[in-house]
Amino acid sequence: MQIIQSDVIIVGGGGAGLRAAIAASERDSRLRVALVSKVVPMRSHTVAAEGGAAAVTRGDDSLQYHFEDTVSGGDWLCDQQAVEYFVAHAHEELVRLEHWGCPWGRQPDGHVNVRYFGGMKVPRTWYAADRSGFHILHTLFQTSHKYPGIKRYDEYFCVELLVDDGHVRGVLAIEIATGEFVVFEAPSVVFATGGVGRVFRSNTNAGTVTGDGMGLAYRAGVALRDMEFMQYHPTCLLGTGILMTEACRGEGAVLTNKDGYRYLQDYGLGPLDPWPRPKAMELGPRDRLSQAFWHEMKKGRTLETPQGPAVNLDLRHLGAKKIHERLPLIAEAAKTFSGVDCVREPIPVCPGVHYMMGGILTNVRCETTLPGLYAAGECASVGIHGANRLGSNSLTELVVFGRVAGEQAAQFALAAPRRAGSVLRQAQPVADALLGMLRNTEGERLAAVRDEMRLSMEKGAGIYRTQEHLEETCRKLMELRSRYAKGIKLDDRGRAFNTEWLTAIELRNMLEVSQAIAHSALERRESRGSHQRLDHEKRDDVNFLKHSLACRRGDEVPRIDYMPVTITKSSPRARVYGGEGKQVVLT
Amino acid sequence: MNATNGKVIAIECLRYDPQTDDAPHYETYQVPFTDDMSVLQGLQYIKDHLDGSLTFRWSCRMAICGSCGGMVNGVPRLSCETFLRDFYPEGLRVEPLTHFPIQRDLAVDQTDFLVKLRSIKPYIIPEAPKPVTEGTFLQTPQQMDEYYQYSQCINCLLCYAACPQYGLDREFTGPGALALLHRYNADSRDAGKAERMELVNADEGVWGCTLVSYCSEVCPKSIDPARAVNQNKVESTKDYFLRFVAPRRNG
Amino acid sequence: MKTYTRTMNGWWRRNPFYLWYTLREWSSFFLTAYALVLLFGLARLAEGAAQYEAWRASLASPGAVIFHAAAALIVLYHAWTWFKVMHKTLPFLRIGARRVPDSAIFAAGVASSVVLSLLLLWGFA
Amino acid sequence: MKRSNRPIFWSLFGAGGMLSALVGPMLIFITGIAVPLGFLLPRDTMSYERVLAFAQNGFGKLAIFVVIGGFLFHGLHRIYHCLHEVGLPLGHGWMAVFHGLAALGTLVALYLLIVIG
Ligand SMILES: Cc1cc2nc3c(=O)[nH]c(=O)nc-3n(C[C@H](O)[C@H](O)[C@H](O)COP(=O)(O)OP(=O)(O)OC[C@H]3O[C@@H](n4cnc5c(N)ncnc54)[C@H](O)[C@@H]3O)c2cc1C
Ligand code: SF4
Ligand code: F3S
Ligand code: FES
Repeated sequence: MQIIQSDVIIVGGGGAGLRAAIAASERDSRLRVALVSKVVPMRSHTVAAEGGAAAVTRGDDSLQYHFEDTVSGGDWLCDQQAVEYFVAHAHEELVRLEHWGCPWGRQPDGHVNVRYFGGMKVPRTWYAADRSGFHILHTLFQTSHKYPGIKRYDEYFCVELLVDDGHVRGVLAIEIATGEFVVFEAPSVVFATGGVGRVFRSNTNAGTVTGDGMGLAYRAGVALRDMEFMQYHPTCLLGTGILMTEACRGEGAVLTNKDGYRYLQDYGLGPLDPWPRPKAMELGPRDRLSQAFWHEMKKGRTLETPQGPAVNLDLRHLGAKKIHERLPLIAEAAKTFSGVDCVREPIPVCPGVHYMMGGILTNVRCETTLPGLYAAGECASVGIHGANRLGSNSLTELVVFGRVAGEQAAQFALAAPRRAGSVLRQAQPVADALLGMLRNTEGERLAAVRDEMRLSMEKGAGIYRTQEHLEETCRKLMELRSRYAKGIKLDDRGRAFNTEWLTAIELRNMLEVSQAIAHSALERRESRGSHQRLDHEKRDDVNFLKHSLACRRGDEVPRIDYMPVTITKSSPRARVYGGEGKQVVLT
Repeated sequence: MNATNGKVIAIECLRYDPQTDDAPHYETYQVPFTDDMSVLQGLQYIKDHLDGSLTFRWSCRMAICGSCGGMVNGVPRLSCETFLRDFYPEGLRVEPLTHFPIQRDLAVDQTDFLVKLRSIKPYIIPEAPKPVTEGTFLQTPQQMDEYYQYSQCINCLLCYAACPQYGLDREFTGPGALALLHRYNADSRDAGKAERMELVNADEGVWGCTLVSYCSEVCPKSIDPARAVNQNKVESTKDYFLRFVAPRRNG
Repeated sequence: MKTYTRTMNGWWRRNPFYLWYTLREWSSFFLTAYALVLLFGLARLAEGAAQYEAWRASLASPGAVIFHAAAALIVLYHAWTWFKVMHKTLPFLRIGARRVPDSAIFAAGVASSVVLSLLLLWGFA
Repeated sequence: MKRSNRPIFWSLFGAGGMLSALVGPMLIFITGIAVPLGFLLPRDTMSYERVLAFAQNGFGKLAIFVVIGGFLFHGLHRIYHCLHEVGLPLGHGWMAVFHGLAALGTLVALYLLIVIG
């Protein structure tokens, strides 16, 4: 087995991973930074983000506002210390991206322009048309070529975190093209492996978003925090789940039911103004909008389509010019994937799983409880999203905390003593077990287990949850885990570029992370942010103003622990949307 | 997978397994489909239900990550935005992007492109370092328009599969990388043009292109890479002759 | 790592786009031949009236006329493609803040060709 | 990285290409069809006297020189690529041969224009 020595290993080449790699290399250019990713970095899921990234920019905005929007958006489950750090460093990181070439939208005088997003008092979303994630990712990827210290290992699939005596030693990976195992050895490892949306059936996520990092950390004994908070995005194309960005609504698009009625006014998001009002109606937060859809559906006021219930996202009044200038990708995607010309017709949409608020537990320095292991980006729970993420906070999170993770990991590597002893001792048994999967002659088809998992997650852990359905899902997941353990029969027995094998390994992680989600949701007997229980409809600050922690217990179901929420300046209040907002000035 | 309305289409795939094969062969699969199914979804159906060993790359399934390029009936396409209904009832043939070495089935080796991408210095080389505290550069919408189109490249490599000159001579830097080179040269924040002209001016630079322009035809993001390449032939020619008139620092 | 690389054999037949490209490129054979015809005529002209008239007579032979007819058509195709891709060699041209569309550059090319050709015809007459 | 000398030949190729695109088809039509067949233009448009006079006048010399030279540089440059494209293993060295031929033809034209007086 080949062993590659380096100082810092970054697993994941998305926005968070690339920013971390650059930060580590900038901290000390002599550090050997290994960037390991299962896809070439520019294929990472960050590429699909559309709307933009938030940072306080305008004179009428303030760090306090951004803080408040984030904390109330997160239904007071945010770690406020982390939010304070986040809002304070957001702007400089977006400026840095600008210096590196990101083509942010501009005003006529050459200054960067900002737009509205749901749940914001003042517009503060920097955007690059509706391809913000694409531009951020390519800017970071291309800029990373400037740093000779960063050595990329593209299409290496990480299968295990190697830990020895409570210390990180590196990771075990498979070189996809050849199927060979490779050990990456280093004192510090950053996980930036992205979210886990693919455990649900209908989702906006790319095929690679399978929660690998969460699964690996979890298996290594690190807790997964706040996993019950899975954000549904209210506006996805039917069938494919392709996202129609919130920026559509930020630009003034409206949602109507089958009667052409702007139904959001019935769910506490009004009043219905002739003009857009911040944090009201279509500019309300995502959880509320997705929930309103569910109620409309129950009332039978959604459109019935062959691909299921839908509502209309109407952009027509924006006019062709604005649509093509600000939302070109949306117009193109609606046309290609749904055959809808959004200049002339409304786009039928429905909610889809979008974003994991929780993840690998870290503190504000991106440190996990395992010395040497760091996490950043969607796979991490640094604590800024609480129970519901505010749109456009995530792209900013990638660069703010990606940098922190990279710097901290570099710092750790510079100070860490080199450990003696071979890492092969940990790696070899793992490799042997995985190779065993190629030899199974008995077992089920991979797709069967995977599809049952997705369906069950959607049924039990979807927009609205109940004890009964969650228990059913928990039971199902346990059953699937044991069926998986009995054996999956692969058609592909070779090693070179065996994607079926890799998918099977992903499925192992997905099943375990799904359990963390379902059990955390089962135990949280209240409704908060994106976690809505029909059997516990109220927020319960007395018993549940705390983070959940899912801890792995081998083949058993996870143990759910809790930890306190850090509150610095804002104590919980009722979340208000609609009502007192003032008029939006659309630029 | 959605319920099908009884239609079945034949998808013929190139198969090549480096562990057992010396040359590729073709295999045909019968795939039930609905009108909203893409070629990618057809391949996924095959992988899930018919033959788990069929190998191909994909990720975003929304035409932005650039993973899923292949030849569909001989034309370079993104399989996620090419629809099965357009090939019914004749069926279709799917092959890996041409001009690239096949790793396995529909997956090709993209290393050559990644090396070329590095060679064009794909990052802003500023006139002088600018601290973040100074805020952003000013850039008017018109200055942005100079390079914006070329910044849309998703690195899908369809243009490389379209370019016979690249197929005939792999030394050629090729349309995609050159479009990005031009993207940086045309950016008002960048001062690295002189450095990049060294590559442009070399035989491997723009000179491998004979303006076939099929690259621009197949580009899914309408980048017109042929324009980036050929505009730089003029730039290189100016650079060639003007150095006699007004020699530059790093000429 | 073992890979398989396909050959380029017959690439220009694989796709109609390539066939048209090949036709465009092979127009150069006709253009070169035509230049040689002129060069030959020039040599005859330098040799004197009799030699020149013999060359002129050979131009009226059916073979020569067919060659010229073919050459004129193919070079016409070359001209059309030349203007079609001309914008690709140019930076974005602007009138005020608006970009000049590619079609305008094509139209300008065709228009100047028509005008010059008419002038030429008039000059000969 | 070595600077290519292609700009020289590409400029000549481009100039010839532009010239042939602007006037090529009409010129071929006139000298190869219209005049020899007496169609649209009288046959004696290209009589010995007229053409000689044209070739002896400064503007005429320039026109003949530019047309022959331009077409040759354009044509031979492309022929090189055509042969390369159909798979003849012509290395970069061969390019010099083709451009050399074009230069030779152009020089012959120049020589003839001088002897014509
Ligand atoms: C459609 C869509 C639109 C969005 N729009 C917005 C928006 O407008 N604003 C906003 O703020 N947020 C938005 N988001 C959220 C945001 O884009 C994501 O949260 C963010 O991009 C995640 O980035 P990341 O770097 O953490 O992970 P990713 O970009 O997903 O990268 C993960 C990386 O990890 C690698 N990896 C994973 N597993 C392994 C393994 N086992 N071995 C090796 N490598 C591995 C992958 O190859 C990849 O490189 C959107 C999300 C979606 C789905
Ligand atoms: S230029 Fe177009 S075709 Fe080529 S890689 Fe970029 S996006 Fe793809
Ligand atoms: S197809 Fe190739 S030859 Fe040039 S114009 Fe495009 S790069
Ligand atoms: S799957 Fe991403 S471009 Fe097709």
